[in-house]
Amino acid sequence: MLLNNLAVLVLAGFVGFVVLSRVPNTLHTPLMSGTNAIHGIVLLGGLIVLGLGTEGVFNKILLVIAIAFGTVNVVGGFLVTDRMLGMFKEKPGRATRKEDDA
Amino acid sequence: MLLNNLAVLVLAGFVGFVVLSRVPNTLHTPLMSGTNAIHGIVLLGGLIVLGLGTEGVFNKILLVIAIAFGTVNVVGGFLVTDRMLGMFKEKPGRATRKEDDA
Amino acid sequence: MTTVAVVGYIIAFALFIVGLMGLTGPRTAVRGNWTAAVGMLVAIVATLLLPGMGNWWLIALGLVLGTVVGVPAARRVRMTAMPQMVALFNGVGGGAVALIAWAEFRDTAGYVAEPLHVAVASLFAALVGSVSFWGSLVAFGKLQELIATRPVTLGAVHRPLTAVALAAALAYVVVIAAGGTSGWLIVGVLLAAAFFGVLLVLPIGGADMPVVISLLNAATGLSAAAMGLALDNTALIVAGMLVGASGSILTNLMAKAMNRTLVSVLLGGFGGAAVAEADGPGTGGMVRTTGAADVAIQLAYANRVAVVPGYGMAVAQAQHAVREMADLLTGSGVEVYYAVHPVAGRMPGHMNVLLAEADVGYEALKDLEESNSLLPRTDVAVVIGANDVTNPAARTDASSPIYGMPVLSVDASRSVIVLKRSMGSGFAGVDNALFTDPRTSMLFGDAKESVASVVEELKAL
Amino acid sequence: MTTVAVVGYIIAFALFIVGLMGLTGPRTAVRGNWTAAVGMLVAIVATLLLPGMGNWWLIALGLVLGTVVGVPAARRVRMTAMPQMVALFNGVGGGAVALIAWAEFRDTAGYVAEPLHVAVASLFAALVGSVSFWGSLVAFGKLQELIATRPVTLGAVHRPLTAVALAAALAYVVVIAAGGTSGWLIVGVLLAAAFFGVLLVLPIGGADMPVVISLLNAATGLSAAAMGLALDNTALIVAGMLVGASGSILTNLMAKAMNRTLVSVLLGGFGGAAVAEADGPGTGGMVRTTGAADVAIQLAYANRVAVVPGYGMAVAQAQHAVREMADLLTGSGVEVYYAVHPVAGRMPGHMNVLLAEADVGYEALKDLEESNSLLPRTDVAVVIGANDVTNPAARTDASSPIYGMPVLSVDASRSVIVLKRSMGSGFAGVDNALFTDPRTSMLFGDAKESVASVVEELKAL
Ligand SMILES: NC(=O)c1ccc[n+]([C@@H]2O[C@H](COP(=O)([O-])OP(=O)(O)OC[C@H]3O[C@@H](n4cnc5c(N)ncnc54)[C@H](OP(=O)(O)O)[C@@H]3O)[C@@H](O)[C@H]2O)c1
Ligand SMILES: NC(=O)c1ccc[n+]([C@@H]2O[C@H](COP(=O)([O-])OP(=O)(O)OC[C@H]3O[C@@H](n4cnc5c(N)ncnc54)[C@H](OP(=O)(O)O)[C@@H]3O)[C@@H](O)[C@H]2O)c1
Repeated sequence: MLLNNLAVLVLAGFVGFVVLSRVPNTLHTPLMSGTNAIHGIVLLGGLIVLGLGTEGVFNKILLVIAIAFGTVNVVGGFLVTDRMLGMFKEKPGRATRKEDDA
Repeated sequence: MLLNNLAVLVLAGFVGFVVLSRVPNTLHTPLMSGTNAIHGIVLLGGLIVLGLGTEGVFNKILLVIAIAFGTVNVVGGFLVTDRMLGMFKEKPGRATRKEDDA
Repeated sequence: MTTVAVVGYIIAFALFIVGLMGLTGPRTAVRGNWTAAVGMLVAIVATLLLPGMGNWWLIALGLVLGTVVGVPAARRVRMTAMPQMVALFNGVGGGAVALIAWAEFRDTAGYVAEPLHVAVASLFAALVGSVSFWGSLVAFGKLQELIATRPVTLGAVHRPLTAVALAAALAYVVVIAAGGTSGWLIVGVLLAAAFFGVLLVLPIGGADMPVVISLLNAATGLSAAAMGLALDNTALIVAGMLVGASGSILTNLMAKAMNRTLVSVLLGGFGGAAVAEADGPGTGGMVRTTGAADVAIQLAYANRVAVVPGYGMAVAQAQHAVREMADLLTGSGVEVYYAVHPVAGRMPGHMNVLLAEADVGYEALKDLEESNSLLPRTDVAVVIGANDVTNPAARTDASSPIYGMPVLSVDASRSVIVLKRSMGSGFAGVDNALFTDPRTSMLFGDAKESVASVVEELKAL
Repeated sequence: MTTVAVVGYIIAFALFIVGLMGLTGPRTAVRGNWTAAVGMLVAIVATLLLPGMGNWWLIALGLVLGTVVGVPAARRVRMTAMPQMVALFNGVGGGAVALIAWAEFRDTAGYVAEPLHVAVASLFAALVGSVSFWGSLVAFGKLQELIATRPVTLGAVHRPLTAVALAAALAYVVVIAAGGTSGWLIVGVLLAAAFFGVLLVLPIGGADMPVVISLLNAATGLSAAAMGLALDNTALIVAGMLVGASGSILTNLMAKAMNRTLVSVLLGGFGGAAVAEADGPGTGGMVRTTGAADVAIQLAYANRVAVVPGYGMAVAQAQHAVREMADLLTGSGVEVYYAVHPVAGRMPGHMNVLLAEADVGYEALKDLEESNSLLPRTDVAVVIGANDVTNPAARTDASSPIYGMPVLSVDASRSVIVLKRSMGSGFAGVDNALFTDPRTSMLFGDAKESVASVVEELKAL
């Protein structure tokens, strides 16, 4: 099981490596933010450990905080990335600017 | 086990897909030849089925042929690819051509 | 894992990969981001469908808490504060990993009953998660200017102390892996890692922060992958490693764009302690000042004008006024281009974002290389709140802390106009001989106001 | 699998991936190929170390046989015969998969004791492997001109028959998956698939063969991956899928370079039955011939000359003479460039390979787009054994079978000189109006000899 997981790990590493091999400078910040959102996947760890049963109040508190942290990471990450990328979008009115006649 | 293998399958597919996303036209033929050599990996299937024991002479004949086929695929594939690529290499004498003085 | 979960996870990570591929292209980036988000939703639902799930109220509590905090934070943050927001989101991700590892340790009372690789993976996750959490908090503090932006160190003991913190964390890890079961051991790992994280990031200059955040981002990804190995969870392994690998490459690309190596970033930032105090104009040359009317005339009679935006344009939110000025000039036959340095502002692409917001077309934006070949044939270079990215010392003065950074050679143009509020230095905290160059005139004041007055004068011409 | 095997396999596929990445760049390709070869060695050794391996003599026999056949074949094949060699190597790979599946079926006496996914994966491997084997043999036969290069069909029954063969193969698959155990069932799968493979490739024109070989290459990869699923072997899964995916993309890229879709390739090639007989000059215009001396004078007094190489240059091995001619011209102040069409010759990059062999610098090679913008400003275009890639009908005649293929517009240059042996047609078997264009002169003869005489005349000038 571990060994098969290692194969998965190595392959995923290659995917990440190859995908990022050529990216324009301007997209660095949104990319950092987008990959940041993806590692919010840690949320799943909290769900599993808490959901499949844990002992004691202290553990439950730790895990609720972990889930909250993970959720902040996920929703905040994707939303902020979207806002950043929104700034790059082509705006409709570009071709006909009012200021041109001024 | 199957499911874990499926994860590996999907990831490997993505790697192949992403790596090939941008390649110069001139390298198409060597690339075809190189990937062709890589699927010579089927040789391993022959080694495993024959090596771990098989019944009957006919099966053994089938598998020896399979191993021979796989080996042709592997050694022939890598050698031919290398020969093709050899044609692309920068030759040393380019800067000082004899014909230039003719 | 059940079939449903595994199939769900495969779909989820396929969506992550497709999303990531989308994020690398300007046209597909928005869709890519949402594709990854859908992948996350699939992964969460697949997990909630695992047989035997319980503690539903607590799970709901965590999810709601996170949403209630995360959504408004992401919605309200100003563009200029995005980098620290990313740092914060990254930190909580690392914190989650650390907390889960902690809870798991307490649940199993040490890892004695677990195979070794589970113990190793969990401890790696705890250590790296904690480093990432505390390191990101310090990075946040620096960018938000709650902590001094300049490199902060504890003097000569700083580096040894950092090494001791790391060694202590590793020692706890070894004790636990060897069979230690006391609950304090894992707290020891987390605390020592926290000290290490804080000490690691404190001495790094604010200018290098984006690189550090990217590095911590990759670290959080790796800790998530380790957590996945410990929990035997494919989604965590793939997504974590995806971020670990892509984040590492990205860190490298960003460091390269600033002409820095990762090692030099980690060993202490731009403008280390030695030059941190150089705040006033130290080169001692004469400073020429000018007024909006003169600037307008100079621009109107130029053939080619370069606009060089920097962090000050972002602070003043002057981008709209700048575009208006450029449009007026273009309208009267002047050729205008924007010379955009890759690390102008406080995050890569900062200037592009702001100029795009102000509807400036892509064609008018010239990158570093193009700009440097155009500048010698440019009549007027208008520097708007930029400083370090125009500093000729980076080319000429080997003793300068920014020596070697590629800069915009505005001093090659016929004349230079610099718009800023004072003779104050920029992010790197070093003097700029450009301001005392005989061909340079300064137009002091807030960039937005200065540009607005130039626009008025241009209209009056 | 043992730890040794799995670790070996992980190293092996990592090397495959690194090698594949290397193969996509001109500078790293040679190293990439050998990296992948090392990966293969690691995978083989890891497999031989599996506990319980036996039948060593038979294994050695297979390996030696394969090496003895493969190495000389790869060493001796001429450059122009490379495509069919690749087809053959691909075919034996597919054949190996089919044979292994057959032996496995006989070993387990059907898949009754195996989980369903093993049966499905094995049968997929058998079917696709057999299609790939027989399809590749036909492709080899066509390229080696053992079978007619032109599309061959059995007339109206061809397509229905192809469908029946596929249906039969699938029917056998279903019977086996449902529990059939007779050894003839798997033979049925293999035979029906063989018919399907032959019928599929026969009607495809020789010009489309590289695309078909690439497709069969991807298919063999997929069959290897399926075999890996059946044998629970990570190396087979990863390597097979790697080739399956990259091969599919490559097939698409190659089809695109010829301006064809995969579907149109599979449904019947360039110059389908309708035009297959147009062999002589049918446009009926006047043909001007010229001599080596005149050509030399024309070239020497030109400012800019385009060399347009095609399959005929490869056949005549005229590349060295061509370079000598170009060097002489360059030496006397004429600007010479090579207009290289992506599918000139018989494989993608064929011309690049030959010209590189003759030491022509990269700078002198212009691709389709660049050439087409240069040709209108070119004095003389010298077409050396090219035909289809210069055919103006592709642009102008919607009824031509090559209509829509991007071509080199040599007819836009001031004058054209065509070097070929006769008025015969090229690969697509269609007439070329270029030869009767008033600005075209023909220099008949073997390309190498013609160019050599032009070189003599140039030296004598
Ligand atoms: N892009 C990135 O990824 C990134 C991230 C972090 C750090 N950095 C670093 O940040 C620096 C960027 O260079 P830069 O040239 O853009 O900026 P800079 O060197 O930091 O200089 C900005 C200048 O803007 C002026 N300014 C501030 N507010 C202003 C206002 N309201 N109106 C007018 N001027 C104002 C300041 O001078 P006054 O106070 O006199 O007005 C300051 O000198 C580099 O050192 C870079 O390495 C970059
Ligand atoms: N590159 C690829 O991937 C690829 C693969 C397969 C097919 N194709 C197809 O092949 C064609 C390539 O076009 P092309 O223009 O290069 O070649 P072409 O259209 O096949 O024409 C080659 C010409 O060379 C002449 N020739 C043959 N031997 C010669 C010799 N010894 N000396 C002088 N001339 C000689 C022939 O005319 P004479 O008999 O009159 O001398 C023939 O017309 C396209 O249709 C393409 O689609 C390409």
